[in-house]
Amino acid sequence: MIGWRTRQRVVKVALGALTLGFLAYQWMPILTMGLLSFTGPDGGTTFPMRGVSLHWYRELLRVQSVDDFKPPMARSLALALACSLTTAVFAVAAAQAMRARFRGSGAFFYLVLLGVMAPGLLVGFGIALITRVLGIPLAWYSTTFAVHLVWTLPFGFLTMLAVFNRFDRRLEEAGLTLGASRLTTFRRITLPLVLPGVIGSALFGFTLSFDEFARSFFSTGSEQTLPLVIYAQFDRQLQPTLYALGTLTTVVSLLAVGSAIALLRGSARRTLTTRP
Amino acid sequence: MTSTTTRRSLLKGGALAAGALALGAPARVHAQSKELNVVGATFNLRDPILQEFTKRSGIAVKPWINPSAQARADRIRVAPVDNLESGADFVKYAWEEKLIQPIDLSRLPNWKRATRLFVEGQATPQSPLGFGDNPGRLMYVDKEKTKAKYVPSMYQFDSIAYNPDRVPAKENVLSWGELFNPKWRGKAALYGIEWLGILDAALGMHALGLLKAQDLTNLTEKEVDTVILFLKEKKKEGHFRAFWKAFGELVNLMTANEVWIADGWWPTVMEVRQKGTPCRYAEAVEGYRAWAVGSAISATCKNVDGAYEWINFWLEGFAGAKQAEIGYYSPVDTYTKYMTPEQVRKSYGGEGRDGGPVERRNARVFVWNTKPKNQEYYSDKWNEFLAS
Amino acid sequence: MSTLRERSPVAYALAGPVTLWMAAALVAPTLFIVWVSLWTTRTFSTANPLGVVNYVRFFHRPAYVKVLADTVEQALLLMAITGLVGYGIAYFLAVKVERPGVRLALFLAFVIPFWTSALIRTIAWIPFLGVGGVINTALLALRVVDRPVEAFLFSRAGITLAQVSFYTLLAAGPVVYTLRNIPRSLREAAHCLKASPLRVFWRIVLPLTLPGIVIGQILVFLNVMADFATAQAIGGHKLAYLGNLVIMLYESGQLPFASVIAVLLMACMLAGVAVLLKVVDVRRLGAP
Amino acid sequence: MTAAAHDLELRGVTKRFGSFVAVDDVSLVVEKGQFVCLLGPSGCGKTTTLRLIAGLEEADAGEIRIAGARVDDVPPWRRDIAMMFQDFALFPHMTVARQVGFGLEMLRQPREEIRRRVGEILDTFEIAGLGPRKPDTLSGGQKQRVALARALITRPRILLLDEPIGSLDFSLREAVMLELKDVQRRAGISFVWVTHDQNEAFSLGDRVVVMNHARIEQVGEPEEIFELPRTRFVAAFIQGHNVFDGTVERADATGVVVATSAGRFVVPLRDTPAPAPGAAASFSVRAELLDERPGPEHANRVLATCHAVEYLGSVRRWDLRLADGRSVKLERSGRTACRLAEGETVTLGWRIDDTVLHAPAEGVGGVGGHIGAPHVDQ
Repeated sequence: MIGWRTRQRVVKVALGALTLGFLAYQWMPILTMGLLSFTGPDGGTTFPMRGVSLHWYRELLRVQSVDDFKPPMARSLALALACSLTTAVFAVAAAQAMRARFRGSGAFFYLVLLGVMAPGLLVGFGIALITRVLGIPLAWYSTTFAVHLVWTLPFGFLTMLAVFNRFDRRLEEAGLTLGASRLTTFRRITLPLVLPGVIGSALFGFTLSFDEFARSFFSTGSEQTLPLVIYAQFDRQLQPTLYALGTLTTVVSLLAVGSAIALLRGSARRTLTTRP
Repeated sequence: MTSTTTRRSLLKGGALAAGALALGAPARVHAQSKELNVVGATFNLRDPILQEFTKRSGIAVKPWINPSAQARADRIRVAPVDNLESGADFVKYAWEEKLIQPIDLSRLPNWKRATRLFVEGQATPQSPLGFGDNPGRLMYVDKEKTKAKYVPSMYQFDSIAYNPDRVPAKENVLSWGELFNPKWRGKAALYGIEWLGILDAALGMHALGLLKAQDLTNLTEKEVDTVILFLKEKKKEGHFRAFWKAFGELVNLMTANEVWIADGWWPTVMEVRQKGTPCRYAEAVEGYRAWAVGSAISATCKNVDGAYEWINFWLEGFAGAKQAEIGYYSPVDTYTKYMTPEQVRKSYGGEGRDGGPVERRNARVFVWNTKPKNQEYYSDKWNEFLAS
Repeated sequence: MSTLRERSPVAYALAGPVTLWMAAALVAPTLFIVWVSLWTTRTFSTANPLGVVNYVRFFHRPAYVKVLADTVEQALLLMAITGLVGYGIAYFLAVKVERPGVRLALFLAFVIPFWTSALIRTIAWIPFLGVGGVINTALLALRVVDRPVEAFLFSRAGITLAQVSFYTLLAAGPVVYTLRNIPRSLREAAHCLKASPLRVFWRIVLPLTLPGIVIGQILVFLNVMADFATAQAIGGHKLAYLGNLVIMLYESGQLPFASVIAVLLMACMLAGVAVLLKVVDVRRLGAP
Repeated sequence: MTAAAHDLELRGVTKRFGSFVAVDDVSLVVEKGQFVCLLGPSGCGKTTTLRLIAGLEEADAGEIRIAGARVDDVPPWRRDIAMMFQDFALFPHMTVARQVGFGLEMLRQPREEIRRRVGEILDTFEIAGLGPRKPDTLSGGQKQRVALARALITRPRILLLDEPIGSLDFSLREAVMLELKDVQRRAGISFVWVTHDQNEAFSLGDRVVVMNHARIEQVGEPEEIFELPRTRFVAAFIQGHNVFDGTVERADATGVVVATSAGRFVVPLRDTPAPAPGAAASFSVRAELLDERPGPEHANRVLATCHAVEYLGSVRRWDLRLADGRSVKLERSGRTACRLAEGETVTLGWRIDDTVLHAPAEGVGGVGGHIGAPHVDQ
């Protein structure tokens, strides 16, 4: 019978292979996109690749009024950041409220989850009609933001439920007995401990808002968000400018994360290594 | 039926709370506002056209672009819209839903120069009747043809697009039945919108003698059943590689050699060729499936004069020439002012362009893109096909 | 007793803004959808007589019911795949990786692709899975196949492949959190009570991560049921799930019937979540 | 495997975490039914040693034998041991009854047998009523008993306890200590108990192992440790010892004369070899053996000024300062007549025989301790 230590190592290697294998699987389309973003001026968004050039990056940066991705990208980024922060704050508030099991918290749980359940297109259409009747102008920063949060909050909320689920209340009780008020205990003990979950919720808020287009279909004014502009590209040529944009977004994300890690080297290490 | 009554009937029937909209509705006469809300798609609200219009009229265009024709029409319900760029099928829908108001053709001097296809519905008395939502017959409100639901500004003919290396075609002539030739199993693609997919299938079955239908664009329930049965068999055989719903999807399918034969139109063929994959636009034996996109004026239009100026601009010729560059035709012949004779020969004359000169095409329009009356039945059966 | 007393009024203050926001931006349009689903004529008018004719139309057609079944089936398939793969990844990240730097790097490596627009990534799947795509080129080069495999793209398999890549993280995330909440001494105590690693996993680790698993499954279930973009782009419009039906029917001007599909989709989702909550009621926090 | 084999034997066991040596060349023997306490400051390697015995850590060098058989490659769940954790590590999702029976379930005992033995052991620990309860509803004392029952039900040869009563409140500790001692004697199982509290070690342990910086400083019965601390560390670590550092003037059969900054003292030479003159040496004398009115037998004397007085109920303790500023403790029983006031100077004396010479620091194999432990998992 092979030694139990070897079996442990085999399990570790197997799970490691699964993780790295899946990571590669996750990055393959991104690398394909990256490769095709350097195709020649006659190249398309599929193989075979025709020539190699920076044509599409230049095309992306050249200002065009209707097909220009930059303003919608800026709007989508701003919207995603706002959604990210609001999702994190509301998710923690909602999860914290759930911990108090207030009357109606069961129904509240389903209310928040309804955001994911209601199909996006019709929710957007419904919101657009209602705001039309109420005379509220449609704009990407108001009506679209409201609808986006409805979609991103449930994800943040469920993440916080997972984090609070096996949360060790004695740590908070320790804080209280040491004379900290409920608020200080929350701020100094609870929050740091659930920080990974809060970051997770914020990431959800950002990613899901940045990609959302079903709900934005109707809820935007004439200034549209990035996904809508990309979706409209289907009607004309699908240019590799899309891939150039995608590759740039990935590179920028890598740089942003790299610098964030460098900045937070101290605290990030501390937060993630605190063993409960 | 004056425009005010249309707006009032919209209030009564259309808007959610009549009171609120009445509040929102502007006074009849107002200053020439410097903005025009235009709803359209990426293939007509193109950069050079918008910039030229603003340069000439001083009116800034606020475009709302969406690939979904239904969403474009419904935009009028939820936001301020002045002009709606739409095909004849969705103009019919918008008119029935009282979302648009009649256009006084007398305010459009250039419309007098429209080709016969758009005045009589037939290019010549002998050419086929052109079943379906034929703009030439559908667009006029009154018998005297002085009022129109919309004014076509560009039109196109769908036919069979094929990869000549894979699919042989004598003198570039193919029948719609070729789309269902078992030799191209797994390499064919049809239109993914249910009523247009069924229309393609009907054209093919008609060509193969498998369907006797009085009007291919408005099939009876029994006729729809036979078409769907046929499509289900083809699907079981794995005949269709994919369906497409937008220009970009079809181009990708053909460029990537996923598909060798599909119903397509000249701009897609040009794009596929430019991406380096051989592609040709066949002359359809039975005739073309045509469609015309034009401008309608929204019932809640706040800048009616601006809206007319926008339509006149499209008929004036500059836009026609610009759209000709990417392969679309203009119903009025004012484009010649902005194109060299050589450019005119290459686009309208059919030189170096599959399918011959525009007159020959106008005369061979077999059907127009149409939204059938029994839309529900089409959707039910199409879903049956998807679920099979 | 924690930072919030049981049933304390503060809870209402915390839950208040979320409830208001949801009521305004979600409940109102949802009620609108339900109302529209009861309209009996096709024309868009507020004075439409109400009735269940559209619901009858749905259940009268076996094909529509089959689409509903296919959608639930796809959701369950995805829940299984992402559940297993997700748990494996979560276990590796939370337990097997010792150095926190490596764990952080891996976590970010997983998250970064999601910061690129999902639409662009979906488009990128076609040159990845297509006939002339990366995978087929590799398979041909390695002589694994002699003809390119067509089943990767424009098929249920293609959709599943893409959805696994999009949603596995949703299943893994919550499990990582619950795994990290399990003190190491629990595992060691079980070892000292004659339990082998496998039995420790079955009897101690798995039960304690159940809440995380259930939350992950809820996330995946809701996402797959609501997903229409992947099925459309990678399914080649050849097959439909409820999400696609909503769009198809909306785009052919049948808003009332599209709303029926939407209402039924919501009902399925509510039922699914209710069932998952029976496994572990994640609403009762702290309780094992 | 002869019956006479020791229950537990460690030979030259070493464990490193990266560059930090947690356990350095430790050898130890535990006889059948013995109650051994590992005593030492936090970070001295006592818990790591316990975890090595349990198999939760893998030794880098040396051998561990249970009942004579080597267990280095045997995983914890196949060693004839059980372990109690500092935080009890009760399974939150199992009822008391279920988790007490967990060990037997793992041994695939028949269900009926498990139910019987669980009932029995819950009775013996007077926690029968807690069967259906979940751990987070129990008090500290109840948790402690459940953890003990859960460990003992598998009838292990050796029970390892990692500061098991550390988290109990003071009043409960005394009772639990007696109870555990009684259980150990009745069950005949050998205990290895890790603690940093010398009272626990001395009152419970048949033998006490003092550890420091990953090595064993001394092994012996409680009196031996208390009376004759072998090294300077042991003397300093055990409460109630005054430690003096100096250099050897001369050493002969009668004793050793050590010169310190507070004067010269004579220390008897017991079994340790005579140190060479000029070598550094340290010795200690217990606080209660000092006398503020030295008689002829108190040969060693020193002048000291009283600095502070502490009254601890059963003991009264004075803190005095010598000429060189060194602090010395004097202890008497609570009701002693001795009254020393602050600031009062007195001559302290003690018998030569009450002085204990320490073995030189490197006396016990290997190099001195390691400072600044970056990662301690004790």
